[in-house]
Amino acid sequence: MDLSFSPEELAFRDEVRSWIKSALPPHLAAKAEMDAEFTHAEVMEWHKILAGKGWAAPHWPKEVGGAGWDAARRFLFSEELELAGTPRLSPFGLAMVGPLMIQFGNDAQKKRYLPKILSGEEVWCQGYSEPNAGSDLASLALRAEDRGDHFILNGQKTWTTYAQYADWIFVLARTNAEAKKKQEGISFILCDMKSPGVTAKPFLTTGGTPAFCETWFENVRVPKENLVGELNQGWTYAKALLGHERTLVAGIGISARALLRAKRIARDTLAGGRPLLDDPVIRTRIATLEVRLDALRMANYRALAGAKLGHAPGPESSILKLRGTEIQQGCMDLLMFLMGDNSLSWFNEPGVVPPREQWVAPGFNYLRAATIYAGSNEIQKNIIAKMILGLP
Amino acid sequence: MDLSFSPEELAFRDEVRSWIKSALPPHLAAKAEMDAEFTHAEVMEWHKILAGKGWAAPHWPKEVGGAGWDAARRFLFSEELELAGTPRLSPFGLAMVGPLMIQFGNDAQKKRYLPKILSGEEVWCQGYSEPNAGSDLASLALRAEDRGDHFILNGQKTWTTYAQYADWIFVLARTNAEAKKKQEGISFILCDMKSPGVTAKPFLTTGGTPAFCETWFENVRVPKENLVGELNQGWTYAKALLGHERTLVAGIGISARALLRAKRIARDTLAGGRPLLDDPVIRTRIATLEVRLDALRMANYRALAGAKLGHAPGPESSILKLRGTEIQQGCMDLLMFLMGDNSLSWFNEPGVVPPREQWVAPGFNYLRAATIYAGSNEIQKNIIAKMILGLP
Amino acid sequence: MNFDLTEDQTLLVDTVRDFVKKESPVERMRKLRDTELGWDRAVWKKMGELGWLGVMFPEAVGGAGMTFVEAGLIVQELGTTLVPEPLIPLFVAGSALAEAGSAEQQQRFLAPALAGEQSLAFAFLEEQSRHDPHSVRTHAHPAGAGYRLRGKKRWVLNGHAADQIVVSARSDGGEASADGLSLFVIDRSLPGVRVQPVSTMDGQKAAMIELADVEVGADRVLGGVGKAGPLLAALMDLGAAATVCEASGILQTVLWMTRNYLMERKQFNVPIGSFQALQHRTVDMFVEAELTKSVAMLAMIKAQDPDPNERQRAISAAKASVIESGAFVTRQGIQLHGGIGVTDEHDVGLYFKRMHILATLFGDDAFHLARYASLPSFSANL
Amino acid sequence: MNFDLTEDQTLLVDTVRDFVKKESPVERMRKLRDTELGWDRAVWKKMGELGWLGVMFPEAVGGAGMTFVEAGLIVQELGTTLVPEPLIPLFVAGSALAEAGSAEQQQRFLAPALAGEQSLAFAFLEEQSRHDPHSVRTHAHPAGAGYRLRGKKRWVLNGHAADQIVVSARSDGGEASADGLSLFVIDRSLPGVRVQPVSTMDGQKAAMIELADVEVGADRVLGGVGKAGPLLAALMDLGAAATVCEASGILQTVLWMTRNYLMERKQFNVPIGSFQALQHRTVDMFVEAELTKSVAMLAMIKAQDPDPNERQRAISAAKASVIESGAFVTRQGIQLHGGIGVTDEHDVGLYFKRMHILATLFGDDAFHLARYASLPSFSANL
Repeated sequence: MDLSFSPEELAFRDEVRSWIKSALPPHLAAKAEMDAEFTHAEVMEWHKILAGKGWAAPHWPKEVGGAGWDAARRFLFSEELELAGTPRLSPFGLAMVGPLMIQFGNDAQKKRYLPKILSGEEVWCQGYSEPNAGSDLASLALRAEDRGDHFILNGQKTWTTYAQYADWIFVLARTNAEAKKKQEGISFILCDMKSPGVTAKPFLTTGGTPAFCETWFENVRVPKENLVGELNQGWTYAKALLGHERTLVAGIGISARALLRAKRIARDTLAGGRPLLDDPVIRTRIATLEVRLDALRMANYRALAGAKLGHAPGPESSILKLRGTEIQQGCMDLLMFLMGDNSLSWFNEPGVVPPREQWVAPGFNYLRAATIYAGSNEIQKNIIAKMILGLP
Repeated sequence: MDLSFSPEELAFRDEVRSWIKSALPPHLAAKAEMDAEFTHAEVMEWHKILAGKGWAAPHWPKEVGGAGWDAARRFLFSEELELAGTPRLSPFGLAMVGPLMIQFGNDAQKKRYLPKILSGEEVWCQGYSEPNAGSDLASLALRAEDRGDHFILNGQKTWTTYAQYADWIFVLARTNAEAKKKQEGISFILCDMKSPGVTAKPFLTTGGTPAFCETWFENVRVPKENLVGELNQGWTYAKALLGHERTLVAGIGISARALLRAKRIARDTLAGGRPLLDDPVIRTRIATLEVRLDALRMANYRALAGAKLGHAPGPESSILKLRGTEIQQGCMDLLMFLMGDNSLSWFNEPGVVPPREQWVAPGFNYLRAATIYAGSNEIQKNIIAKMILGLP
Repeated sequence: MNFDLTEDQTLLVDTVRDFVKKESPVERMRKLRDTELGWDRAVWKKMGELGWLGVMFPEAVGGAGMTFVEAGLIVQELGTTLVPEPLIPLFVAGSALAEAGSAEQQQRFLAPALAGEQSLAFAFLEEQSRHDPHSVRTHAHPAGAGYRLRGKKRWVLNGHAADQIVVSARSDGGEASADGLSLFVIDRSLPGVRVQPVSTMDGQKAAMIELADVEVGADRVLGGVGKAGPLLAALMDLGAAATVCEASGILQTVLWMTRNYLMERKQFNVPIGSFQALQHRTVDMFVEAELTKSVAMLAMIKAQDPDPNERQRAISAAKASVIESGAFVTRQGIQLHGGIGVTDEHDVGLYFKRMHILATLFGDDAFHLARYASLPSFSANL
Repeated sequence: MNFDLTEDQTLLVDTVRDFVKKESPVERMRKLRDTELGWDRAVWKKMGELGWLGVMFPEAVGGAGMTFVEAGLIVQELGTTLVPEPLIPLFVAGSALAEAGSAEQQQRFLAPALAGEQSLAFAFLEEQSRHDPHSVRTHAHPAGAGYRLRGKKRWVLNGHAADQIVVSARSDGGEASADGLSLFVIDRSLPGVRVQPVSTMDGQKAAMIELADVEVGADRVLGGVGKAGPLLAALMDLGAAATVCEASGILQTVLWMTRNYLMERKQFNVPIGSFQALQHRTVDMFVEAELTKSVAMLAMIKAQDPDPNERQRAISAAKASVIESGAFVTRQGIQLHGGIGVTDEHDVGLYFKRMHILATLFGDDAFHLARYASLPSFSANL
């Protein structure tokens, strides 16, 4: 049993750390320092810098532009990015449709799409959820009618993150309404956002920024070559991807960074003339959360060590999403608490509250979604109850 | 809106308080001071003292020996008893079969049983639960066969509290196995514990004292006159009683006394040379629980004020059991925490830990049952979900 | 002991309920939150005419001569649809005037507000104060027949709009001392008063107010100079009690909004309210909302208790309790709504935001738990 | 980074698993808990022969020359059936000997214990110590060629039976100072050693030990006089790590015991495990039990870390974490068993009790959270 990283791994981490320091443009570093929300343009700017270094999709196989790193290096890499507060790249191309295409797509698709995902030249979004298909995703209604050499799409998707900036969308669509089980009539289809009949309309979340869209499809013509894998097998492909998402959303580095920020705020905020960080009650609150994060980090290490040796992710990885999102929310609660009256603030001009506190309230609101998206925590519990505990 | 008690009510409280002080025998007062568990004999000793004063069943109507007090006086009375730590009287006669008989029994039954319940001459126990009928109480299997002028009982009850000391047991028994709904074939029957074929065998709980029995019925003959109310209507009567139980188990006074004890332990225990009570983290832990109790006390007052004006207990009373039992358990957790290493102790001779700490560990264990008995908290939530929130 | 409303109280509550239903659904607040004022002067005037603004103030100054119980009932009902008019600042600043102001001062500063013609604000928070009303650096120097005020106040609710602002300042004593504090009534148009409007998370507005050597006459001091310590503590409790009442209205609304959504939203071909795990969660929300109703009553009854220990114990208990309950109910309200719950277009997020504001205003849980544990009552009977 | 067990470790765990299954089901602990000793000397001897007792000690003294990782793995497995033999006192007291004892002392005091012929105890708690291993009043006065010990130790695990007891005493420094502390090995038969056996809640035994002017030779001092402060802190961490490992075994057992009960127990004509609210609760238990597995590994790996900050950070995190998880899992274990869960005859209550003992031994959550927050690592990189 061994918790340490090898000297090579540690050297790798140092390399990543110093590269980030030099590569992150000052205006992005400044926003990172105060944990501000990045614009889409800023995210893509950073994407291209990473792509230039060959680090945009380190988890992809080497032959399609990946870095060929093992799980430990991938973990170290992403933890460094998170700790530095760099913009998080859009996962829809790099982490979702890309890997899915690598596994299930044909050669023509790989050649056509993967390079532009990697370079950031084409931006993707995801069309899964529908207004009436949330937790019960398999009941989705977007129809794809077979018209010989093409499909005609009709219907609506929602929660299509940053669809307003996307060049492409991948959708789950119903291609067989007669299938016995509703999961069996679903296909995985790629659609050009510029196709006539596609409309994406952003809506605000409670966090105050327009991250999500509703996207309508009205008689949208999609060539058959845009079908990934086999007809009516889309559900299987999508499910294969869900496991990956679990580890994506644990956000250990993000929470670690939030706790660091919490301590800095606590150090810089005086009450009764003493820093909050000296107050035993407040120290205990912070430590309680940090200890929870330590435990989750160990769970993440275990999942990682398993993956490194080629094991399938075991049950221990299923808790990452559940607990990771709770801790992320706990961090926001803690930050708001530490800010005291300053936590009343909302999109004021700079100077009203210290820079470090300026973006807390939007995050506090936005992160309520963490326990809802990527399969709500209730759905996760249903899955664990059935799949791991074998309850009826 | 008015939270104060009237001068008459306050005078009444003072009267009760000073009477308890003078009437509680010193050996019981000593046990009360350290919150020791009382023996059955000690409980009955105190029952008889209260009966002598006419205060054994103040909630009964005056004509059958009650005190004729309104809800406020009853609350003040029971709070004083709890705060003084007096033995809790067995509820099975006074709070359960007695009131049920008063409401549904015939005159002969009232004349035969009530006076001896009141005086403590006859001790009762309750035969509801069975090994296979816990949360699903209505599926009970104890058979009562009709043999003309008597029933023959066959079956088993469990959780028959203090059956080993009881003279009588009231049971829910199945008198019609053919009834369409299982609730409709159940009758409420009184049975002499000395009847041939009745066997009660105590078993230990995790608290280490034998409070409960399993009770077997083997061809037990019970005269028909022991049927309360109508045949096959027992479920209705039992349900009518369940509402009363909710307020019985909130235990506001018990928790208030536990918090007082917690503070005394915290005052008397030094860490690093300072009383624990001066430690802000510990003060916060205690205050957190006390504030929860304050909120519940207000909820109890509201239920009470409603009852005083003749209202039916509203939804606010349904939370008393849920939250009250959680707080009781929280108090035990707090006491164990404050005791530190002394919380390792278990039934040692006096002197190993201070008297006040001696009975905490058994209570810590025993009170795990509080969220299970009298309708588990999960069952309570089912009921609230259906009856109050109207969820499907 | 009696928690039934009197006939007058029932009538009052019915009127307010009717108002929020017919004239101030959440939609009104949505429209106002993007405006500079954030609330509506016409509605304010109407509230004055209905007697709501003056409900807890003496008849001599145009009030209804009732108590904070009635004020709390109004605030509780207004909370159900997030009515944005600044009643809480009025009740707190107004109480300063009613308690310590002269008859002349009350007529001059309070009466127009109670009539709905003006509005008030209460400026007591400073950068270092961390919920402590006695932590005041703003200084009041004697100057001529009056005083010269210098300092910065933060997060003054309705400070962006108030005609008169009650301000705390120190002429003596250390930074956190209860001694040496005074209350002044500042006109926003006085030279040296610099008001920076700021937005709050709930869509309302407040102000950062700088007092740069503001000269005020002796006629603008409330009560004796240096004697306002106890009154400031009492005002803090009154404000805290009001937040508890409003939170109670919020929690009831979120509970039933969520319950209704569970009945309506179908997944897997059934209403999601048929899933036991969600049912039990909703019951947990119910328990918290019911307890909050109870502590709101506690807060109403005790907010003006003359015994400081009795008052502070009740208010701190109520505030600490409602912060815990409010966080749970509004968070679960969002969670049970799922995706739609985090859209700006759905109301539940607005309640979540307002609940956070109420939790923070007039002391957070750490403040109130610490205060609760420092009261004589906490160590009594040991 | 690698958490897979080596071949040797796998073999070890398999052997222990086989033992608990075949030779030490909970029933054995039930029988022993009513006896004076509370455990079984024959089993102890066998554990010595199997090499478990010496697993983490040098080969020179009869150990297996492995590390605390292996000791932790054994303790974790033994926790699954509440095996009552005193391994934790042995590992802690034994480590004192291994770290600070001379070769002669190790042969004399440690070797017989590792062989399963004797048992050890570690006496460090006193009335005032509240989890702090440096809070010591027991005094060691130089007397002739040795020392005279005077003081009272409390809650000495296995103190009722141990042949040799490692005792902390102070020859210098204030009550809570880390300086001036020494460790002595006391034979229970020495004049002035008064041992009062006491019962612990989990059915085990400990002792209150009074040292009434006990004369000990210099050959019974471990390491330099007055230098034991850092070692005492390390022993505390080792003990805490062991409790975390045992708790992990307990939580796994309670989780699956509860899950099996939910499958088996029928109410309303279905297994109660089909109720979603209970399913989700069981999932919550699963999450806590899995996290505890993780922190147990953390504790195993870091228990002997030479860097005190690194060690204390990991151990305090693990202990605080397992106390929270353990309370939840064992409480819900009982709750989901319903009535039967509070009977003495059902095992779940025994696990609940043992979990409390483990939570309290070697520092409770308040202690470890406070310590965690006082470490340099907590304030690093700010």
